[in-house]
Amino acid sequence: MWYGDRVNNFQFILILLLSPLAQGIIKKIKAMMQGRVGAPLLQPYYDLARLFKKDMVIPRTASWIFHAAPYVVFSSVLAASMLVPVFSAGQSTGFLAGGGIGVSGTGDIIAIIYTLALGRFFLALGGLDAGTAFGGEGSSREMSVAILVEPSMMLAVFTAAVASGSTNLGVIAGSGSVFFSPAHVLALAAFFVAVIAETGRIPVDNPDTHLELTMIHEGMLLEYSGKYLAIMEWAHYMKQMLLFTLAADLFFPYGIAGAGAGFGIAAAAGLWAGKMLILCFGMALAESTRAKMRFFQLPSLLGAAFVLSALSIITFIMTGK
Amino acid sequence: MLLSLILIPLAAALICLLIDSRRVYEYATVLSCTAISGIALVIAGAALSGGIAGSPGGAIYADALSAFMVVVITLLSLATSVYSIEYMGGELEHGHIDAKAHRYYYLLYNLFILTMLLVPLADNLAVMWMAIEGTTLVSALLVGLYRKRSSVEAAWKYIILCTVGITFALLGTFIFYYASSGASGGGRGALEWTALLAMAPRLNPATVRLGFILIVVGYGTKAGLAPVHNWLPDAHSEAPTPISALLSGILLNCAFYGILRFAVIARASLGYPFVRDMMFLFGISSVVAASIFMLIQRNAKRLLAYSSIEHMGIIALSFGVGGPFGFYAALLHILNHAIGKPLMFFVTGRIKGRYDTVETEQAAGVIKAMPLVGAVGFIGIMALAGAPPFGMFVSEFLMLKALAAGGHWVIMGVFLAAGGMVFYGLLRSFGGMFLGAPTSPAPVGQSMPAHPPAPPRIPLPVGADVDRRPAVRGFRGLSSGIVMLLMAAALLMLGLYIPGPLDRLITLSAGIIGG
Amino acid sequence: MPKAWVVVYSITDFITIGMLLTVVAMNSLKRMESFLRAYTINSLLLALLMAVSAFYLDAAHLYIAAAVTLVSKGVVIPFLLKKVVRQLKITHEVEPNINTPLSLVISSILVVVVYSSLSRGIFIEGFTENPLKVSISIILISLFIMITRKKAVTQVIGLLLMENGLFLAGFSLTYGMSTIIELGVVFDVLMGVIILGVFLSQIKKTFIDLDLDKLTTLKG
Amino acid sequence: MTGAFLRIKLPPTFFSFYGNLSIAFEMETDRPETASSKTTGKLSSACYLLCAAGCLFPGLLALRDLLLGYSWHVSLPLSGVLTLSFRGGGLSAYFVVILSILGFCVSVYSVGYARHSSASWPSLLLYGIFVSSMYAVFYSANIPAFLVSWETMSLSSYFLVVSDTKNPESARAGLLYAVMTHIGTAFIMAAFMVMYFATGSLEFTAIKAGLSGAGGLRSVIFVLALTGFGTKAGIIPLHTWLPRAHPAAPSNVSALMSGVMIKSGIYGILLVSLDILGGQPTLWWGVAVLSAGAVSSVMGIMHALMERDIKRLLAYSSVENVGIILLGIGASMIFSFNNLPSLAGLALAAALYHVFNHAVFKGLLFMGAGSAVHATGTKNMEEMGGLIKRMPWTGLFFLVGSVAICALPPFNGFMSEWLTFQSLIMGIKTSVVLTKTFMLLAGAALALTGALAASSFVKAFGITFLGVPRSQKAEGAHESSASMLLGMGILSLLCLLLGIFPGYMLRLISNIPLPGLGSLPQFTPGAFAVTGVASSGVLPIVLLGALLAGAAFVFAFPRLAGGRRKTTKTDPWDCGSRIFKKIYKPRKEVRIEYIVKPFFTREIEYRSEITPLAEAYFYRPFVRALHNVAHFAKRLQSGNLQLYLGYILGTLVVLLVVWG
Repeated sequence: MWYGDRVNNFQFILILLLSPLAQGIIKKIKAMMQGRVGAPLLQPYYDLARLFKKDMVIPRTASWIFHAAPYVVFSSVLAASMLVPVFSAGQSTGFLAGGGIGVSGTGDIIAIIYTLALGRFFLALGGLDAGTAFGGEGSSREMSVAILVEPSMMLAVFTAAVASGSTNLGVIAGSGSVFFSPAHVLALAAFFVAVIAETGRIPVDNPDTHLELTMIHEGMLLEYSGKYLAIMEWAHYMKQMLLFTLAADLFFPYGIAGAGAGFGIAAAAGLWAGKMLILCFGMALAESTRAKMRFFQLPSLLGAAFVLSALSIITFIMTGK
Repeated sequence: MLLSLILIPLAAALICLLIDSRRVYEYATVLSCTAISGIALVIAGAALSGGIAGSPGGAIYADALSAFMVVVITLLSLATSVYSIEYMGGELEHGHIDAKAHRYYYLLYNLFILTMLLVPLADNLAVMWMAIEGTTLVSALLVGLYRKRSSVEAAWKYIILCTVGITFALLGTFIFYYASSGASGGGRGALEWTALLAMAPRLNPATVRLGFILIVVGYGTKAGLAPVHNWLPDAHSEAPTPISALLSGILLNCAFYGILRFAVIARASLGYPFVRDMMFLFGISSVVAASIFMLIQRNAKRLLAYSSIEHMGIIALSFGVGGPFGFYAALLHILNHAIGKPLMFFVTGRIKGRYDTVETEQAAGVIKAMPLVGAVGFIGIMALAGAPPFGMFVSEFLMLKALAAGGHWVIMGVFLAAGGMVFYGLLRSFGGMFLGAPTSPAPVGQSMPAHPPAPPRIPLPVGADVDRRPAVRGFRGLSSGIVMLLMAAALLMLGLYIPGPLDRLITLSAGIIGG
Repeated sequence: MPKAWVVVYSITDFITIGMLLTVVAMNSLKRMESFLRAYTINSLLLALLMAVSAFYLDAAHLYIAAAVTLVSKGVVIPFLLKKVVRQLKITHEVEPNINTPLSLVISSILVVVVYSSLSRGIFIEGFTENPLKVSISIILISLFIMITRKKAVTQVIGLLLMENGLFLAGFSLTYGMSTIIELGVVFDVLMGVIILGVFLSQIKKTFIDLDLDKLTTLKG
Repeated sequence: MTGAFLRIKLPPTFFSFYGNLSIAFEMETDRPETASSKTTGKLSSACYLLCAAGCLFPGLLALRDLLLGYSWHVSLPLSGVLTLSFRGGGLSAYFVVILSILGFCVSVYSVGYARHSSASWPSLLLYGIFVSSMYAVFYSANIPAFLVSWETMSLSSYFLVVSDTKNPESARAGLLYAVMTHIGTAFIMAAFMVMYFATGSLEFTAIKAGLSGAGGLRSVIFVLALTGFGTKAGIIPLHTWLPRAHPAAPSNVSALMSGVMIKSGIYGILLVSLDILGGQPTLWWGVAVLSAGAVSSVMGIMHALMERDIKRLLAYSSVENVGIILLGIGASMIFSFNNLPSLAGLALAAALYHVFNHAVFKGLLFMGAGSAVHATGTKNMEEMGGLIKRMPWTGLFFLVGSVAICALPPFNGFMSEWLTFQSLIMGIKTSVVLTKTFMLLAGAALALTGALAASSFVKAFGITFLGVPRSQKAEGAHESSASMLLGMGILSLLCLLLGIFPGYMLRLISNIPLPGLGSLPQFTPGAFAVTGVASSGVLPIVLLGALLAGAAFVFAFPRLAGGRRKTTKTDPWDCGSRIFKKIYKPRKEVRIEYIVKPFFTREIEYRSEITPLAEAYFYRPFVRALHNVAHFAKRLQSGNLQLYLGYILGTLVVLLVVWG
């Protein structure tokens, strides 16, 4: 169908636009679980709009890195989302696929993870740039967490990649060959912990607090205000949704549309929205039932994630599925 | 022609004995060394064109191998004589020796050269023995020149050990003679090397074996092969630095030359494996012993002495492994060592002049204080450690090649391991001396320490009119600097390029050794 | 084999064994004077051996060699050494490194080693066999004496004893190779003794004592 | 024909050396003790420019050789016993290109760098020798030529390391380096000797032909060569010299050492195991290389993370990157063994690509670090800080290098690591269980290094360049000179270009005649894809476009939305700690980050256990044992004359008993 390709190219816009909503949904669910009414679902949008309009206060000690960081962070997340098949793993194009060179699919998972790492790199630099204690602390913690999170994520992805024979998300999502083997369950568990850490959620980080000694992500953003803070927050929402989408693509690839199926695309988009809801719910549930861990206990949790991911791929090797 | 090689140093020695003018005997020595160097080159040229100077059976005689040794001896003696003038002059001016000892030095120096030259020129093996014994006697006096406790001790040990050793060598020579008389049907035997070689296949192997063992132990003592090397570090560390250079650079080679000549006969008689095993045994034990002692040695001159033991071991190994490459390597290594080791002794001497010590931990920053000496010294160390692109690398590489071709893996492994230790020992000690901030009390740029002359150990002869002016005028350190630079350049050249005539001379000599 | 040779063998054997005995005996001599005397006897025996052989072989050059030996080793060198010993006022050897009985045992072991290792087909005819074995034994035992004794003078005497052994070997193996060479060797030995004498006095001057235990500053 | 090549190729490589020689001596002669440093500076600039020019020609020619598949061979019979022969094209041309690029940039950089430091004439001379000898190593075509060039390279770099005589540490670092490399050379020599034994030839081509039948000997050669070259490459546990020598050397030299010299170890491994031994590896060769790579990469970067000395950090990061390169090589060997030529080619291409990339960004980083060290006079990052305001360009270039070395897109490091990942993942997919397991471990190691590297370099860049100055010197730092910036700028640009046009690089690599490389798929210039067993691809240039577009979007978005906003500059908020500014001095705040925080304390404990592993359990006991032996042996030379006489007697008696 003629419009199928176009849709494939622009599915990232869903993530761009809907990611604040996902954040709102999570907050809402959490509030409901805690017996509160909570903020409106669209509150993140209001926040962003408000921040975009505000004046900025820039620390005198900051250099151009401080200014560049929000743009790099945002664009890296955006570029990564362009690589992800949100609901359609079209055969031919994909905005960033190697389509022109005869490879199917939408984007390469390693490229996605490393593109996200580019954002994190600059996020940490932005935190360091003002030369303040809390910014630097946040940055170093962020990078320390990443040391264990990124490899677990990579290994979890390996499992899926090896199973389908490609690191291309389009192929992985489109293959659907292996569902819920033991290896996949382990990989999913590892990936989930990684997503928690990456999105700065309890028990790794507390997104709702600015309590000085516990924050990671917020610590890095401490000196940001106005437009830059808005960009950073938006990027963060997008990253969250992107990771959810990744999880869906990797471990629940049911119903992702193939190339140019008109009705298929609509159905796939719906399915995707459903998966997102489930994941948001899971996240809120996890956050509500756990307590924030002390920072130095984190290595054991994240290490467990790494071991899980390693186990998953070993299991895959041993069982062959 | 050959006779002049003997007569010129003798004449120079007479001048030293008779004319008490510092200028005269210094120049006489340098001139004599220049003259014999020229003659040596002519002889080498003759040897290249296939001629043999002198006649076999005559008193003196020179084939290619002799010519090669003569060239090595004379050229190095020339370099050392130039260096001596500056160095011994400094010793005199600082009162480390008196004027009499200074003259005495040059007298003995010429005699020393004379005896050493006689070694390769003698066809008669007993004459060769006498010459080698002569070198011991003369050089012992040179080692003890300072009349200090330690130098007397070193000289005493040197003379006793070497005389004992050389006694065995003479016994071995007798036994070879006996073997030859047996081979010629109980009649008169022969002591001429050429004659012995001719009848080698008919010699009684058991007799030759006994003789060769005695020869190796005997001359090996003098050549500094472990485990009979013990005089060497003492004598080298206590002798005046130019003499240490001669001891290391030529004397050891002369003694080894003695072994070489006998080994050729022994190989022709006994076959290859026996000689090889003997050489391997002494060679590898020298290399290993030296490398172990070099690890922790802190006296630069002793360190260099142990390095000489290592290099004699390498020469023995190369000779033992045999084949054209092995012999070629042995001879090339003799040449390289005769350049590299004296060079390092010269460097040490200059350092001693500046810092008044050869203890490696008491001096530092040579390369800052005396850039040329430091740079040349580094080249010397690298060369001694067998690193390319210096001469020793080529000879060691050839030896390794020969070892590999023969499949002597154990020897090669031990050698390479020891090489690492040697490198460490050299670089640690000398590196510590060369690098860092200069420690000397003397200000930079002044080549001699500013302390007042030490009181002479022995009272000056009454009324001796001491000429304390340096014989070589101009910039102090210039002549020795030029000599050292030339030697370093030679090391570099030998590492990259071996001139055709030299190559042919070594090939011819290797042919003689190979029989 | 002519009968005369048998006589020669027995006489030479007798003399050489005598030389060996003096050397072995020196292991137990501690007075410097008797030590020196034993050396003189040894040298005289050597000269006698040469003379006897010269007589039987009817070789004029051996007479010369015998005479040279007699003069140099039997007279001149002992005289020089005696002078040195008197000058330096040495009367007794200090306690040797190894005690006398053990020294004797080791000496005999050395003899056994030499005899066993030299009986493997080296000799073509009988004449040289015993003198050579004895001479090498003498050399080794002399070296051993040098090892056990601590005085510098005894070292020199030990060295000279080795030379005697060497002469014996040279003589028995070569019937006196050639006079020139022999003279040269003798000259070398004399030079050696003179130089050693120089050093002896030097050691005396610089070290006060001629005890070799003091000569251990250079090590490692 | 060869004569023509000789004229073309060899002179440029050696004329930098000769140029240096002449100029250096000229400088020496007309320089009294306190010469006008201006003349010295000019002459040294001339030297370095000459070196840069000298690097240009061989680089271009090698590029041409590589693209057109030319090769050349020159024999220099120096004497009857020593013939040096050299060759070009193929693998050596590839490394020559790398060396030329880095040599050019570093030389340009050195013009400015040396003007401010007290460069003496020997170090100028040695620099020329060093560069030339590296060329000679890559050109070598027979054993003597290789050994001569190799040792010349090692020794000249040793002298460059110790050339900073003011620093007492440099002499010790140099000693360690020289001894380690000498021991390494001994292994290499042994390997070559086994080759000679097996084939009777010293020429690599003849050896290659002769060795095809040799069975067990091939493994012996491989082990010896891996040990020897591994020492130079800095494989753990043979790396001990590396983190000491690199910081001690002047920064321009460290850039060359880390960028190219340690790659000569990689070159040697490739030369021996893939070229000379003919690319028929046994399984365990690949496993050994792969394991070495995994250990080196993870341990290397973990050490780097804990460093405060910026140059040591970079040095450890070099260990890591060598590990990554070895992962590719090892994987390639395993694939070759399993008869998977296209995968073998892929893995090898990844390794070669990473060799190139690492040379570029590590050279860049060392130069940037050199500028920073130069400007502040300290190598301790904690005494720097805030440099980006004082030296903005240097900061930018260092940032580019940091991003590239962390394998972040769209820079070059990402491309080669992506390829490595691809080959490892495809390895896990292959049928052999053992292979799978090792590939998995290697993949896990590579995954671990990614985030660790990012963490290290966030620290390296952040602490050094961002924040506020933490020392007087850092406060007074100023921007580097133009030539230094030019040198770094070129490499920065290369980091980007190599990242977004990987296809060109792979086309270049596919021209190298090593097993498997010929079967690499044809790549389009901007794209990057793997097909066959696996299929995936990236379009780095589009990725770059996406990044730019995203940034443009978010830049334009608020402006489109309208409204005027004001930007105020003020003191940082820092959770109000500025109120207590008198108590929290900036310096103190930074120290908190490293010492007080429990997490980091824990990490220090954990890693301090691995830091000296190789040294504590291998080198130190070994050295101690050696010293004990030496001290014991000293007693054998007790000074006792009787003892020495005893040795003579003993030797004689033993020989008589044994042989008499």
